[in-house]
Amino acid sequence: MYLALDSHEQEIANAAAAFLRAEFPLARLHARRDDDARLAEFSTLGWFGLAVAEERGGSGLGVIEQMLFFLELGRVAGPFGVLPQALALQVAADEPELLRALLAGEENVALLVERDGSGARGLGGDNCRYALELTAGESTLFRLAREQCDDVPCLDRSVVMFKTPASALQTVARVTGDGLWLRAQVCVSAMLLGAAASALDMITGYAKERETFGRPIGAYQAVRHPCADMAVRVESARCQLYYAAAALAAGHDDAALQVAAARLVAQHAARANTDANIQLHGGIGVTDEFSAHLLLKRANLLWRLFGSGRDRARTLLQVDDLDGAGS
Amino acid sequence: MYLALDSHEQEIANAAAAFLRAEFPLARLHARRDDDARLAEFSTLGWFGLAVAEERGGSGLGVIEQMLFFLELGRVAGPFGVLPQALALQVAADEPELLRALLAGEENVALLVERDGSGARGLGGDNCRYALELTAGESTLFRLAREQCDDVPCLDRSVVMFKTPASALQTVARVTGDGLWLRAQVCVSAMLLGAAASALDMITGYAKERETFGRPIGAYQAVRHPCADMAVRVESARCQLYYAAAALAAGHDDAALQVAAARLVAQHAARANTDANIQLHGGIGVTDEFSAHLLLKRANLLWRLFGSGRDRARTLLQVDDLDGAGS
Amino acid sequence: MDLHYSEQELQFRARARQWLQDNIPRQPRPVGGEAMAQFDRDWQRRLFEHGWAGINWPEEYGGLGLSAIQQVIWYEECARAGAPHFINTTYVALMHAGPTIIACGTPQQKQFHLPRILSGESLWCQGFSEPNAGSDLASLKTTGAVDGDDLVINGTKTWTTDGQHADFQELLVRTTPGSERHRGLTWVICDMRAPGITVQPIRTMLGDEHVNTTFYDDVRIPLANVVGEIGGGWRTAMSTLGFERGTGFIGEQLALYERVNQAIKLAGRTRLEGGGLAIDDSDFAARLALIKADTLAIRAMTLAQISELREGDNPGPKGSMMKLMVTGTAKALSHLVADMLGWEFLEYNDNRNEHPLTYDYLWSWVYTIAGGTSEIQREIIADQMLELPRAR
Amino acid sequence: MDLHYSEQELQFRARARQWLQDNIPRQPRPVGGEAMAQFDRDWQRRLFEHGWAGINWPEEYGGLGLSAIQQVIWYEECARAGAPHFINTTYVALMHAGPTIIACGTPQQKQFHLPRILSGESLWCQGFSEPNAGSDLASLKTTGAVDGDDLVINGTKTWTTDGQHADFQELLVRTTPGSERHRGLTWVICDMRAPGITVQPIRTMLGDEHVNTTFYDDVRIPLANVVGEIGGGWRTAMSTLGFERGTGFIGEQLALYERVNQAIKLAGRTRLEGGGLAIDDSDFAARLALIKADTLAIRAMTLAQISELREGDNPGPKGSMMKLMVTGTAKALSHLVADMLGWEFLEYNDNRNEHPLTYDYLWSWVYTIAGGTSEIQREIIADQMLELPRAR
Repeated sequence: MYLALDSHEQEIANAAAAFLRAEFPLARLHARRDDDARLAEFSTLGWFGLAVAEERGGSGLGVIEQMLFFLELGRVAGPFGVLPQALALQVAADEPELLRALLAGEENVALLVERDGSGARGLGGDNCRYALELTAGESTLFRLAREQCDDVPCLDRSVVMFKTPASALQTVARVTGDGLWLRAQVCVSAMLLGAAASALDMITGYAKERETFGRPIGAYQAVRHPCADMAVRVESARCQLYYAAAALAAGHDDAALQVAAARLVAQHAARANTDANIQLHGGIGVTDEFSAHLLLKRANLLWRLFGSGRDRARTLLQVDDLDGAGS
Repeated sequence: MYLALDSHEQEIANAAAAFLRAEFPLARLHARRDDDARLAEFSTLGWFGLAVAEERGGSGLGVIEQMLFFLELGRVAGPFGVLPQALALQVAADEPELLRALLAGEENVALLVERDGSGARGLGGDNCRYALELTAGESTLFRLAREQCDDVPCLDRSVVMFKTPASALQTVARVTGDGLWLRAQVCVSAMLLGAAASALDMITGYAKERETFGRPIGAYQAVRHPCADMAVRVESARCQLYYAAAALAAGHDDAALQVAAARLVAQHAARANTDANIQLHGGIGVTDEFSAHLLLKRANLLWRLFGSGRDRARTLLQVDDLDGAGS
Repeated sequence: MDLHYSEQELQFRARARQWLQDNIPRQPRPVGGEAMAQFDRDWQRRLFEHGWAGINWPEEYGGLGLSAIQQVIWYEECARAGAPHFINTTYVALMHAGPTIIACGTPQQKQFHLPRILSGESLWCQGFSEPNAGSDLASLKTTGAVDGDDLVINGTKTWTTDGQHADFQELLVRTTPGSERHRGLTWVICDMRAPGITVQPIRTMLGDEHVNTTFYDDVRIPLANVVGEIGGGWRTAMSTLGFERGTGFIGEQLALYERVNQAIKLAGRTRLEGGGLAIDDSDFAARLALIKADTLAIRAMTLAQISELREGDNPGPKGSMMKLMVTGTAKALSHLVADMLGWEFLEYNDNRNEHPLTYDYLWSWVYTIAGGTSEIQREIIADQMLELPRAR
Repeated sequence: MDLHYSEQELQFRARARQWLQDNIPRQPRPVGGEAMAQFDRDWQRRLFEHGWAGINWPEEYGGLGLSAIQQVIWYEECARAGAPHFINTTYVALMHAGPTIIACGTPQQKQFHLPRILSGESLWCQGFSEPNAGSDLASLKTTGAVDGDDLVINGTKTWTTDGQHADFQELLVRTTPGSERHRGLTWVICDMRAPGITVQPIRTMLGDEHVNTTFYDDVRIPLANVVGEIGGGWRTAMSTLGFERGTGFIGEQLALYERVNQAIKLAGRTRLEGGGLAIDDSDFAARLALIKADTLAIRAMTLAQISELREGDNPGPKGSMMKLMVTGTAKALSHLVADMLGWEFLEYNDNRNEHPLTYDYLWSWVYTIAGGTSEIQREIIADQMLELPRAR
């Protein structure tokens, strides 16, 4: 029983952090919003294929490493397209040519976030010729006629949102079961936690420098105590996310429960921390040129993904054994 | 349009405050719990009959004056029996002998808080030979065979709780309509506000005196800011309660709406303030000899009275005109 | 207590209602730019021409000298009619600069500026906050040096709302070099077209550009533009505190009221993922009911303040309580709406007219920060109302 | 990361489970009085006689020297079996006084006290807090004057949990007259039966009398009872900080876990006024789900701390985070139960066994205050973890 990063895991996390902070720092979103065009950069370093088997061209790692990567991605509100691209690889596992193109970043994947008989709403740029839909029971990869879609404005301006008619979607591959769904929940939880942690870092840095009434604002309890609460949210969400990823990796019976808990606490942390980060900054917090709002807007998008709170509540409100899968 | 106390109303409030603080200070509950035996003292000064017509032996005043009185009663967690006694007068209006005995405090009234086919739960001491039940549609006064009842322990130790079999209750008088129900809501809201205001006074007094780490605790934002929030809750609940009582007195169409709002904000203030008062006091706040818990326990009892939040939500979630009854 | 309106008040309400019904603009207010400012000027001119300008100004200065309750009636009727909101580009002129000049201005200043404000000819902006003096005004650093008959201004002001549209600015500068805190400040009328002024828009996270940073590079202002005394700027700035007698948040209150009712209607037609209506969901219903109750309480607070405040009283802590209630309730409301709506809530193109609910959500942070953060409001209440010991 | 238990750990769990199943007392623990203390002594004696005492003590001092994870397994099995909770009258002796003597005691002190603690013969209480030094220990005023071979103690301690049952007390006094803050304090073993000691129970709002005020009137304590150095009491008191390696809240965590599951079952059978089950109500379900998720997160925090903390690390800020999470979640839970239940919740006769839910509700305030208020925990996190500038 060891719920901390081993040296290999720490290396992955460090590498992800180094790459993302250098190439996709949060502040990039003020100057340019070309994330969609830069997805291939993730391919070069093998980030898409972290959890794809080595014989299929991936790194042969698992959900723990994916979680660590998406946590770092979340910190910088990194390119959203990485998420559907990485998840689609699991659906396309038996389509060698498509798998290769996806791993290479030659083909890109949008994420469908709602769909009915008449069409769907998706997230992803012009370059997406595929679209992924995840549900608790099955995951489907579609061929997408992106040119038939209409873009709609999105609160998170680093993400392109579009509406597509049903006719623009053709099923390419499908897998059943909740495995990918749970993995996706872990990845989204990690991105939410990344946003929450980034918000904490932003305000604690500012609180040490900014002065008002002759003192750094970090010396006021009106700032110190909310910051402490933010830190508690980050720490509790981090530990639970680690546990959930490890439980999923180990195939524990209570993995779905642990993942639901991880999602809920990460979501709660992201909401509360991206909110408090703006408030505690005061005036500068609401300006466009400052980065606080970028985290809030990304978190807003993330917490709408993959199912409502009702499903999670149902999963969580089953009485479980005291020591979970631990006995 | 004048939403403040006129000189006459101020006099009533002052008189109630003077009487209650002298005769029934909150701290009395540490030494003795004989509130039930002292109800007649309210009769002598005419407090029961505030809203009873003068020709029937009352003061001929209305719900505004009752509200002011019960607000002061709430501050000291005054004798609970005053509430059913005062409300029962409205049900017994056409029973001259009973009315006289109630006004004189010769007969006392318990309050039934839940009832089904097999019996009821009531609040009131051994001396109660009557019991009052209020619902949104009708109010009933019963003759109570108190000797057939079994006392059960009550969290608020200044109140006697009992269970009675159905056979111990015999209907004496009944009135229909929601008039008394709304009046009762105003009185309970006033008592809740009194508890909230008393909690605020208690902690601000302590915060000026108690020192820690070399400063009065009232100099710390961790104390100052929650106190400010407590003050806002008291002020908003006070203003809304004034409005609701005045709207009920004036027979406005939106009186039920205003009363529901008054109850909700007063309840919210009582919960939050009696809670924060204990927390901000630190260790002394949880001791029996200190008075903070008395307010919490009384508030707990009060916020269970007269209907669930669901009913109030339904009343409040009707779209109303922008200027209410004001045009 | 008495909730009845007098005959005179009822007549006033009827007259206001009729006039508004006949005169409110049929076009929506543009969301920004010069067109927006022109819209506000036009509406103010119309009010002026029909005798409705300056409802809270004394009659001797061209106002209507209405009682506080008549003012409330006026704003209620404006809200009911859907008239342009009075918090617009004329706001600083009518609600702050004008009253300051009335309280402390010279006859010449009054004669020149007051009619232009009432008629909508002059728009004003505020020049108090600085990049390193937001909530802490007493630490401001922009200097004014006396040079002959002029003050020469150098420095930077920020959060200048609508500065790009304003003709004049109420400017607070430090005229005594080395002075500290509230001493040595001067309140002066700054012509926004004077050479040396640069107005730079600050884009907010809402995507709009209503606030600005204003830079002063050797800007010369005639000494005749000083309002009050040189070095007495703090007293001048405080002179308007007692001017509003509990009506300071009436516009906010009415707008919130309207938004709450809209949200209740929205909850009555929004289906949640499970298929049920949001209004039948106990979580949403409980949250919305408390918001509605708080909104009614805010209205009652306004009426109580009007009734209780005496002329010249400093509404300070009561105003702080109102601001906490209004902005806190508005935040709870817009976050509830965000929770209730699905992906359509995420559609936002920076245009408040097209995506009002998402705009209101983003605005909720501006609301709890601008004009004194919630943290500062709590300090004011702790100091002035609860009289707790000060740490500062 | 690896959630698997080793073969050795699994065997340990099986052995613990079997023993507990055969040995836990069949009677519930009395709620107070000497009967309660005797129950605790008996259980500790049983643990001792069967080789289960001192699971976190080094083997050389008679303990089991278990790894942190084995300790967690032991406590989990205790919880599963319904064994007496380890936070009882033996707690201070086993978890604080014993470890302090191990770290700083003389051979004689170790030889006398450690076996008596392990066997349940000696119960201990703490004597740190004072009426005017609750969270601010460094301002304590109780004095110890050296007089021959004795320290003569005068003053008052408060919040002495189970002081009426204790044989010994870990007592922190000021031995250097006029010394300030952390300097000049001494940590001494106080015999609770020494002449001059008066223990006065403090009744709490829960109706129990577990805490006390302790008065010292010329109480003589041999200098041989000083642990560590005279004037070095602060260092002695701090010496146990690194003793627990992330397991400090394991008892709380497991008890909370059990309570949450009980509340979920309760919600599954409690009908609300409208007739529906509480668990089907979206408001209660959402609140309960977050509480459950936080409870799982607290368990994960324990496991992560055990894995991450190195021997001798100060768990300070992590312990503060745990305390905020545990006490905050416990408060949310007991308030939810209070909201869910009707009038039966109001039945309370001061007996925690008979009215556990109402007791837990009242306890929630003790929980967020005792052992360092939530406000103090936030200060520790702000200082030690976030390294924010200090105001103090």
